[in-house]
Amino acid sequence: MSASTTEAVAQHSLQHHFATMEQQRQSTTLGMWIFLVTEIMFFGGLFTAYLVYRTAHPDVWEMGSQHMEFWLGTINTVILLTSSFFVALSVHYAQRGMTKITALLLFLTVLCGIGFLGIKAVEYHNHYKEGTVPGPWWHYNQVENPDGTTRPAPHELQLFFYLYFVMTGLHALHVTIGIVLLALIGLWAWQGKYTAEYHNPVHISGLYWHFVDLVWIFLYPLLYLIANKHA
Amino acid sequence: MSEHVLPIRVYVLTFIALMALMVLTAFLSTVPMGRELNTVVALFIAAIKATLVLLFFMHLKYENYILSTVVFVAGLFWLLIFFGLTLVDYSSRHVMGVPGH
Amino acid sequence: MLKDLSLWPSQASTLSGNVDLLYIFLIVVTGLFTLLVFALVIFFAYKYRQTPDRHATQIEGSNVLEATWTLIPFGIFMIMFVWGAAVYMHSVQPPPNAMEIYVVGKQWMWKLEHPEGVREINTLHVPIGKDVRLTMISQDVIHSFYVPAFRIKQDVLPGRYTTLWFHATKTGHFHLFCAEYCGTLHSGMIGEVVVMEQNEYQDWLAGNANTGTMASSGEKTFNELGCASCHRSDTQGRGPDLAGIFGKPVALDNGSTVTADDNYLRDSILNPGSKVVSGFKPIMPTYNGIVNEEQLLSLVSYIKSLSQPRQQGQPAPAPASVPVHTGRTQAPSAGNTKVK
Amino acid sequence: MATTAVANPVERENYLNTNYGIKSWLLTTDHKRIAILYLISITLMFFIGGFFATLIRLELLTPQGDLMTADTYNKVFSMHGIVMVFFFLIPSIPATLGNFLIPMMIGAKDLAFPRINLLSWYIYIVSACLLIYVIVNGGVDTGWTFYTPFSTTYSNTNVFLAGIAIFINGFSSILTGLNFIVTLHRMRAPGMTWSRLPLFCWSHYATSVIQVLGTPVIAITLALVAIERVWHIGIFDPKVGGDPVLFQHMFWFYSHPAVYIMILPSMAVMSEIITCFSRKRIFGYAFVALASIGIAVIGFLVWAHHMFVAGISAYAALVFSLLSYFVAVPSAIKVFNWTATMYKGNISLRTPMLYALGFIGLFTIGGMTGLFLACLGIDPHVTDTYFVVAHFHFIMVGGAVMAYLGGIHFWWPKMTGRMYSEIWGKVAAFLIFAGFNLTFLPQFILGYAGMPRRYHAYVPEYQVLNVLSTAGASILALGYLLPLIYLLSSLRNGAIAGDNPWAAQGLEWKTSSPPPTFNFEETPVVTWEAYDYEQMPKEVPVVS
Repeated sequence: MSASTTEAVAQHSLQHHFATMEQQRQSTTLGMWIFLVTEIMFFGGLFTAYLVYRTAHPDVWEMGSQHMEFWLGTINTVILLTSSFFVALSVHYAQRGMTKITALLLFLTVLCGIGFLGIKAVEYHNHYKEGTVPGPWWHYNQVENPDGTTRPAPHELQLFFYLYFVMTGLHALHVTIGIVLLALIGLWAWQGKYTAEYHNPVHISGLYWHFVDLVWIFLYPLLYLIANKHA
Repeated sequence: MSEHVLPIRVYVLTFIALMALMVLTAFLSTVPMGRELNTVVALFIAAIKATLVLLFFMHLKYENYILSTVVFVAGLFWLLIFFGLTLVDYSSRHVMGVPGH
Repeated sequence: MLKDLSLWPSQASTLSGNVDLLYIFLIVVTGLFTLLVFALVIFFAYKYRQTPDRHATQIEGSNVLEATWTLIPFGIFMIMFVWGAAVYMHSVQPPPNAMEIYVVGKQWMWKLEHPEGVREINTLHVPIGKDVRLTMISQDVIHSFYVPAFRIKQDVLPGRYTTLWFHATKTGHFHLFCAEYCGTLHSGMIGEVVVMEQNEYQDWLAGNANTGTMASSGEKTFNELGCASCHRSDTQGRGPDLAGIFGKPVALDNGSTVTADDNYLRDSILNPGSKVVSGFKPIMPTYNGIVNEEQLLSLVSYIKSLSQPRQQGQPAPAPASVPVHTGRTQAPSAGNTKVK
Repeated sequence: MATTAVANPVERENYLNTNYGIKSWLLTTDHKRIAILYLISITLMFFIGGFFATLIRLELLTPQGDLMTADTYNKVFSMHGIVMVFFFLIPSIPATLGNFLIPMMIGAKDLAFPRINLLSWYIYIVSACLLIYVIVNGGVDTGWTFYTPFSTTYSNTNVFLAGIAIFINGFSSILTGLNFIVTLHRMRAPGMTWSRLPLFCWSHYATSVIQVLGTPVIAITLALVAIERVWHIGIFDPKVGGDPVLFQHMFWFYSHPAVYIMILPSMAVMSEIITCFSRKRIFGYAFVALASIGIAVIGFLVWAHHMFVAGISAYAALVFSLLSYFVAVPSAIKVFNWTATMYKGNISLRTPMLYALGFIGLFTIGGMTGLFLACLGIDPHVTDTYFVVAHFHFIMVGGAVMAYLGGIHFWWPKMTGRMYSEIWGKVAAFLIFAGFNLTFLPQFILGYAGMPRRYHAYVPEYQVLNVLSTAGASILALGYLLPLIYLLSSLRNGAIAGDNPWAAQGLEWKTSSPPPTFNFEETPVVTWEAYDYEQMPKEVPVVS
């Protein structure tokens, strides 16, 4: 940390109670990681519920998963992984001080996020038409047997869909927050607020977006891939 | 600065690996291996993908202090406590202390 | 007011003595520790009170002492744990052949039913010197069945049977409380357990004319709902034959096996699409909303009776008077009900 | 005593007089001012909660339940619990004393994220206002535990809004914890190594870990309850195969560790007070520090001991009972170390020390009775009775509130620059100790005799003990009102305290009282161990 000149350049970005830029950078990064841990526990409550009911009713979970649209889920996975790639690149260019490229990559990420939400909305609409939205909108009461007869749907199917909507809904909320956040950071990057010395906001918002991606990496197999397609 | 600037190549390779793993997991979900194995395989691949994102996209491998890793691992550890001890109850309900036995 | 003062609950079950002994052990041990801490604090505060001519002696610590007051309490804790666990394991395992009583909790009353068919509200008559097992369920929120004199308590859940058992050792009237907060009249959801001599109990049972045993009213419901048209003993049945299945393992169509206990039978009636018996088509309709908890209990009781050799309730279903009780106040044997 | 306040000689610039006006407070990012804001709002919530407690004790004076209706009573005890747990106890010591002191104890200018610190106070205020709105609009009658399906389906009160209020409040707690962790890692002054850190900071670190890891779970759990109320279906609903006991798992996963959010900061205060008034270094520094961390970790493994009769499996009950005994060990270690710290000290029984000794006694009783509840043989009989009520009040009031008051008295001269009346301080400490014991000791007997908790009316044989309890509560109430009066009056009439009225050793005493905005004229360099009382005056001076 001998570069006292670069620190002088970035002096206006150093908050009064920190001694050095490095201390500030490490503090905000650590703060973000701790925040992500709270997010793990936040989703953790839902994953616990998923685990409990899935172990109790594996058949019902398979049945529910068959209502997921495999291709839409897969496309959304591609979109989110790609967006994470863009964000990683944007941080890279921010580190090198090429903030215009940073901004462009962040805007691309925002587009990905919007696309993701759009596809999610299509899926929700399909579930609505199908009657598999729990609550007053639920009218999926008969399941067809392989031989064409029907039987009453096991009522735990509503648990599956309830968890599906709460988990993906909470995730979509995080995506929305991420979109707003990255749009703002992108705008500020475009305006040249960040430099090679001071770009930590890009870095920590990036961490947030990656976390949103991480959650989806687990939601995708847990919701879309457990259908027994070979029975 | 003490920040580590990774070459773009690292990100590209990570991205390719992620895509490949995604195709793999989507494909494997159609291969009959039995309910348990299918789930375990899918979660295993998800864990690899997550690790790649954490190490390379989120720079955990390159942070110059290990604190972030400790923090994140602590989060996972607590999540496992939550899962594990809850399941202690649910998985044993039919072993002991159920009505009539 | 003073003559009613209650400092210790009466001991009226085989469990009471065990719990009290353990309780006294804990009081003595923790009391000694507490006294030790109090005595030391007071002694030090006096002995080392501030005086102008003394310096405090700086002491860094002592690993020996730390180890001592880590290991000794830990050892004592383990004694408490093991003893407590022993008392507990005994208290959660009902002896086989206990007489069975069915409990339905609802806001804000206890409905109790004897296998002989006698029903009571908020009062439970039981014989002294017999093992009694309660199979309990709630119609609405969580309640808790608590008899302090027996030292027993168990939450009564909606959607799942829980059990409790006791062996009364003293005749008399004992409090029955709801111990899990359940809404407005939670504190009014109280009653009493009346422990009687065994012959008095038999007289009491006989003196309360009733509509037949629980199993027989279960059989009635069974026939009225047309269950028998599928669940038949001949091979034509579209559903599994229920004779002898209670307590036995049942193979399901997904390859797993469950034990046909109270909870499984109840689930199968309300949620038939969930656990389908292997070899049968999943065609059974749901009876969710059609039968209430008391009917479910009598159905379970009936199916149970099919597994008990030579002791089925007989009489052909009396088609005229159908005892479908939907209301709360259908309390037979008025003499026993006591609403506070 | 200080009859003539020294006519303020030209006051040094400090955090209180650096600027004036409402705006300078509401937009401040100074951790000390935010601590004062928290202190005021928390005190208000304490007296709201205390008002409900008074109503409960008055109602229970007679067995018939004749003071208010059953519905009103149910709302009253629910609001008492919710206000006291979420809006007083959990933020109490960390948000006031912790906020004020941690940066000063480690030689920092402020917390790592001053604006987030202010944000957390605003979040607290928003949630508190929402809760007060709920109270005014008829309250909520689920108890602070929100057990389903009563809360989701059967209650006719404002469960949704109350749940949202606690949900929001959780973020205030999370942000405080996050801020403390980062501050303790990144903001320590040169030379302030982890092994020189005051135990106050160690305990707060452990507290913050719980806040960060536990609070999100209660947030999502209450959010699920709120959604279930709107949607009329949810994962805890037995009608669709949901398990109400799962709610209890998720609730207690946070709410048991939350007890340690309340008690660990109290232990933090204890270590500071006892060393200062014994003029001694702490006995077994490393063990006390590690015991804090041990409590934070093991505290997460024991939650289902609240559920032994709730319908969990017998096997799970065994596991959780065993683990519950583990968590008692570090607490015992702490008590023994504090006691040993007094050995061969030079002890002065000033007001903060009286509270500290009261804490040791009451916390010991509270902890010991916890062993009864961890014991599988006894818990089924006493759970959900007044035994439990007495036990957790010994921990939360006898422990946490005693320590809170002790801490306020100890650092009052630092925060305000003034001394309070020592005589009134001692009177209040005795009243609180006596009143507390008279209130809650009879409840142990009541509980074992079988009186269930949350009863609006009860059977007559429990009356005598209830009357005793109410008598104690009135003494306790008086005891709590006194400090409010003499502390406030000290602001005007109290003697000028000076920088270090107790000749205490921590870094916070090495700056002026009240401290300047950035705490220290220049960043201190630490070269000494914590509680190095060898170098300090051998007795506590008397300021008047």
